[in-house]
Amino acid sequence: MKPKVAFYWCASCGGCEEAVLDLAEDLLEVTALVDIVFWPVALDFKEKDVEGMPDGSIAIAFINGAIRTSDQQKMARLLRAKSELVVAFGVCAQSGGVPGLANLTDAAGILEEAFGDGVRPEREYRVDGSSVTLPKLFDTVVPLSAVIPVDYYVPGCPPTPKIVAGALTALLDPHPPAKGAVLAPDHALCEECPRRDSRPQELRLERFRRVSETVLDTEKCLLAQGVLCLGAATRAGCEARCIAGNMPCTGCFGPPSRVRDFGGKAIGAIASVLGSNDPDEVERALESIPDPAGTFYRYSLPTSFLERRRMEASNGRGN
Amino acid sequence: MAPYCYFPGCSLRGTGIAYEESLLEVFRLLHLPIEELRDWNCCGATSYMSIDEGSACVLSARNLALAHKGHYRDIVAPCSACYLVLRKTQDYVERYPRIGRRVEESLGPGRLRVLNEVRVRHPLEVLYTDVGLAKIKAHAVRQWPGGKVACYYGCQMVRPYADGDPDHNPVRMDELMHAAGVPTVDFPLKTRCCGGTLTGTMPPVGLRLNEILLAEAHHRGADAMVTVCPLCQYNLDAYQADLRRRSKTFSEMPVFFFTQILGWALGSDPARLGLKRAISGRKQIAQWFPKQRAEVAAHV
Amino acid sequence: MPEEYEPKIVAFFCNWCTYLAADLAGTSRIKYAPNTRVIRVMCSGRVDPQFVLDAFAKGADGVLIGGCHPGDCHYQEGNYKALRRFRLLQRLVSQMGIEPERLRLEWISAAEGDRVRAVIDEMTAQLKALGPARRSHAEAA
Amino acid sequence: MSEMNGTVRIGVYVCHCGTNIAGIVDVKALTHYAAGLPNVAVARDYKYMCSDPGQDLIRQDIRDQHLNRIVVASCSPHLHEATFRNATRAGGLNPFFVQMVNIREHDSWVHTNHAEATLKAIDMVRAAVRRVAYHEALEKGRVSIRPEALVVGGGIAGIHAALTMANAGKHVYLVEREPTIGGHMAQFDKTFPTLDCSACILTPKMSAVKNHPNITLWTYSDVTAIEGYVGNYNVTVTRRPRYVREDLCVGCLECLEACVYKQAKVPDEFNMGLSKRRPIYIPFPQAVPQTPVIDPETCIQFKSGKCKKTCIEVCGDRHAIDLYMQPRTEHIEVGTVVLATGFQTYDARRSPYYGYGHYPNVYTALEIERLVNASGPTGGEVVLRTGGHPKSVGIIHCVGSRDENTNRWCSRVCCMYSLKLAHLLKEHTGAEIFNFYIDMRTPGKGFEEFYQKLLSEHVHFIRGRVAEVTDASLHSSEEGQLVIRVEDTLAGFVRRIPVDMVVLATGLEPRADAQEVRRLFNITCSNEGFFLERHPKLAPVQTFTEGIFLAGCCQGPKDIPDTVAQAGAAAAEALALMDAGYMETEPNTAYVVEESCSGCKTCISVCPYHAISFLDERQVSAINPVLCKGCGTCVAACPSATIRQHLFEDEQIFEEIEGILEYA
Repeated sequence: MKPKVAFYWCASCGGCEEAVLDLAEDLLEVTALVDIVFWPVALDFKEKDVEGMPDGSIAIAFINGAIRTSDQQKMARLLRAKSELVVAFGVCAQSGGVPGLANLTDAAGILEEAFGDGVRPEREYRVDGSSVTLPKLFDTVVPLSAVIPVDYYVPGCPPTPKIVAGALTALLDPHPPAKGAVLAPDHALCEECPRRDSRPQELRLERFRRVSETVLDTEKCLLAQGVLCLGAATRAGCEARCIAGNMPCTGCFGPPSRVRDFGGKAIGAIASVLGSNDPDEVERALESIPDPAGTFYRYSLPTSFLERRRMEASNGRGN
Repeated sequence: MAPYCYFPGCSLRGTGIAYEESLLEVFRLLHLPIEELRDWNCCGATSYMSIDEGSACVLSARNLALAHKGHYRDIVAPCSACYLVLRKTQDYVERYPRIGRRVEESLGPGRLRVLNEVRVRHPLEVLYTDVGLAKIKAHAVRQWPGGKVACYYGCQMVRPYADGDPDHNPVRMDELMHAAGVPTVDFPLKTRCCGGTLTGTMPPVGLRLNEILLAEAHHRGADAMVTVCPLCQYNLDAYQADLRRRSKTFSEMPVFFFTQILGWALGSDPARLGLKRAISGRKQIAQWFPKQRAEVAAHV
Repeated sequence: MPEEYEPKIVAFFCNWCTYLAADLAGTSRIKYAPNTRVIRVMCSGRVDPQFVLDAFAKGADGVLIGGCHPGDCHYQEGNYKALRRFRLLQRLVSQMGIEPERLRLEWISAAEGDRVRAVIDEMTAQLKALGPARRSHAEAA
Repeated sequence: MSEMNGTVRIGVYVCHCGTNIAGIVDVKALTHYAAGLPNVAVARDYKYMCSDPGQDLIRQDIRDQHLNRIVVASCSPHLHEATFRNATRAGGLNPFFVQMVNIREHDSWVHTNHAEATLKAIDMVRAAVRRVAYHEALEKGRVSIRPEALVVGGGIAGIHAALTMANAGKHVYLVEREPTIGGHMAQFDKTFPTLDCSACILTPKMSAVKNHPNITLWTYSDVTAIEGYVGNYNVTVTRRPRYVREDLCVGCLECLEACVYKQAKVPDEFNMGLSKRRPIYIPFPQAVPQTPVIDPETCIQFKSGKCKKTCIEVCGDRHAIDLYMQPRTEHIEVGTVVLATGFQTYDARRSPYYGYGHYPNVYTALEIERLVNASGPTGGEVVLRTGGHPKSVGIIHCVGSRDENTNRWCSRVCCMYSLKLAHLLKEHTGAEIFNFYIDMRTPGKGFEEFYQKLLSEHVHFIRGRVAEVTDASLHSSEEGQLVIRVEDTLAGFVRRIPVDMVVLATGLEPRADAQEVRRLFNITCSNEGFFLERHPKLAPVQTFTEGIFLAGCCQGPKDIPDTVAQAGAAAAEALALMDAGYMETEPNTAYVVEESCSGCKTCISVCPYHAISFLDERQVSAINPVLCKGCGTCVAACPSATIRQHLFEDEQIFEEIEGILEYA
């Protein structure tokens, strides 16, 4: 009998679901190998169906998206109970991803931003006798591993077909990788970047330029062209797709295993390519990085050392 | 340009009125806007400083705060004593928390930091730095009739807060005189004590001190002395009669404010320079400024 | 925990200037606030931004980086590297809700024992005025 | 890679340092606390850990308790890290398993509150205990030391250092910026307290330098660049053209007489401007080398090109004079450097109240040295600038010394040389001499005796700092004289003393270019600007840059005996290095973990020593451990944490941080 797999999405954009579909024909091969028992985006199973399954009966649960509501937390725990292996699928599940940038404010801040003075969702709504309640919106977005033990991580925003296929075969292999592994190479992206050789040894930038500000050479290292590319700090495995599209790497594969705080390390590196020793010129150069947190923690704020912006304790403010 | 804020202090309304007259005249001739500080009070110098630094600083701090409130950048204090105590206050409130607190209590919170946003300036320094020797030279239209002068700086404007002029050997007044075409003598006692308040409290000592200065100036071939401080000027000017009584070799000489001489050089009507207010050396003054003879005579 | 709130400052001092200045302060028996804990690195250029962020994450109320004066670096330019990282880091931490006063870079030469006192006393006073650093709070799970 | 390899057994040793530490830090509580920390097998406190019995504790425990990590909480690692590493090695453990905790300089000596100081010590020890667990066995590197030495500065310090090393068989390059060696000492007349003639004891050493087979002497030259590291410094020396070729000149000096200037017109630097020299000149008769210099500023040929060039004529077929001489650059490699760049005297014009430059008869001490010198401008006759001989002289001490407004330090030599000048002036003129001093400082062999001798010579000593020197007289008795106004603090009143001549005992200062020199050689200056020694007591001639040593007044004011002694010490330290032939280096170098390097090249340009190269065939960076100085900048810059640093591994520092903050 084919191993059962489940897919679930938490705080994510749906891109990870797309990534699975992106397997195209390969997907059929996958479905030939496995038996999908739960996949809200594609198949009509309900929470109660999962509750009905015996513990550990699901071989692998692929969970994408960060955890930011009580409901996501509950589903994560449920799937953990029912599954042999849980895979954090995509960078949101792995380290918070873009939703993790919500940690620059809190639940109240989010609602304020989203609804302002407009109509706000009510947590509890009563309609002819029965009541509907919305899940609690947490003040802080956390990665999947913060609410349940996670066995493997598949990085990427979203994971590329190659990475997904690789992950599946690795997991279905009789000798799977060690628990806790990130199913991608452990060196930085430059190694597989076609433009690596065009980076000069002596690089001294006066400021960083936005892609929109400039006509970019399609052969030359983007950092060397003054575009803030984080490839050197980011785990490889994506085949430098963004760079192929002449867009800089923004770090969606997260850091290699040796790095503890992606942004911190990236800051150390990026500051090192600034040319000037003059404090004022340095300041001017840094003006070209208007949003450091969003730049260096675009995908990993919740797993960074600081985890979130420090605010006056806002317990109770969240919805 | 922003007007200078003028802080007269007590002297320029008393013994040093000629200083005020000539100073304002010089500023007018050089088109330097200057306004008197509204509601100014005692600078806190002299007795206050020696008896209770705290209240001295409070007094001058109030003047500084007023100047800041009036959006002035520079407060001009012609009297060396005012100049010194204003500078000292700016220094002390930063250096000694005790005084800082005392001033803050009196002025109210938040006022402390504004005190140093106003620059305390001595007119000598304003004319030397802001106007410059070149411009003085260019505007000097009249020949000085009074022979050689000995520039006397006194102590309070050069120590301890000398603005670029060497504290033991200041030269800027000399340079201003030269720019105005007035010859000076080498005067080694230029920063020696004028007698200060001793002329009032211990006359023998005080008189001895200013006799030393006048005698040396005479000895150096000076026909007059020039000062930047109303107290110095008064000490040197007012007691020459006594000195003449003390020694027959002593010979009188006029003691001017540097602004009186500059005013003359810049072409001012002598009547506006308070020359007639001189106590000593009136003969020379009468010769040098014949137009004034009548007025001077009227006072004899 | 003593009566008055005592901020904890993690200090990264370069081996050749600031660490020696702190030694000099010692041999000169200069007294200063007991709130710093010094970590010796060979050069302020070794201070990885990760160290600073970890210190804040683990509860430091302030982080002080000490290096040689510009032009005096024992390793020629390490202190300039430190300066650039510091300026960028400064922007990041304030975005993360950490007051800029809590992160400080100072040039202190081996001869400036008294400057060690001045800087540490001043920073300690500033941090006391600010009060304890806010902690991040993750209430999920 | 540093993992916590095997079971970690840590020994923690808390030093009392007598009462230096124990007086403030509760060492018992600290030790007790340490004993309870994870991985700590032993924790002891002891009176003096650096003493032999203290070190024995460590050796013993390593053997008996099978310790594999050592933490010593005592003083600064700059003082005793080596000591405890050796003890650890002696115990049979790799010396780099030691971590020191500086609870003296950074704790007990700077804090007064026992509880707080102890709390701080506890945090620091906890951090060290966590850190040391991640230490690993390392081997020191070695660099070879070249047997050549560079000596910068040809005063008595440089001369003595150069001769000492040359006599030991090392080749020495002696670089002097002036046209001759000899420095200030050559200008002195006699030396205190023995009053032996300065020239008589100096000139033999000068010619010894000239004739020494192991010494290359470059005068009129500057060190313009230095690269490399201990044992292997590449030095660039620029030799300014003197327009007379040393190799061809025989030193007959006929050219001086032949100069078209029959009257010398240029102020003579060597004689402090008290005499004149010609455009072609030799600083003083015994100058080394005996080769004239042409000063293009004043030579007619250089100014107008219309000179009869009588000097060239008279030089004849020796052709030593070459007006087209160009600056020459020499490149040398040396193993060690001795800096003996000396001092400058305080510019008395900065104290206008003493009237130097204003009143002709106010002199500086150095001018008097020349004036009383038999080979000086006046042949030793003391003549006033205004003519005539002084009948009374006032010598003002501490001009530009011990003064908040100028230099705060004591220049150490002024009291003694003032006494010397008092003696010489009395000898030469029989004048009445007044010394105005703040304190009379005669701490040296035979110094106090010399002072007593002067007292018996009826020289007046007035204790008080002089207020001013003026020609403004109050009495006819003062007419035409310089009046010294001073508070006589022993008599307790203000005195006015008229004299014919005033001598200013100007103090010693760092040279104007000390800062540039400091940067050039990558060493430090102390607050007042003299070069900073590595340790005031234990390493007085070393600097913080290996292989660079200090001699003479560039390190601080000194008299001649101390200068020579220090020059000998500097030479000995340099010789010790060169004779060993190699030096061990800290293994705190950075290294690349090749398999995880992505070849992004970020590291390459951040290295100030070009120690990092990019291996094209393997597409990774590699670090040359010999060139790496261990600053760790590349480690912080590496975007993928692929570059690491021995002794300062990320893990070790993270452990230290988290150890400090464990209870924060």
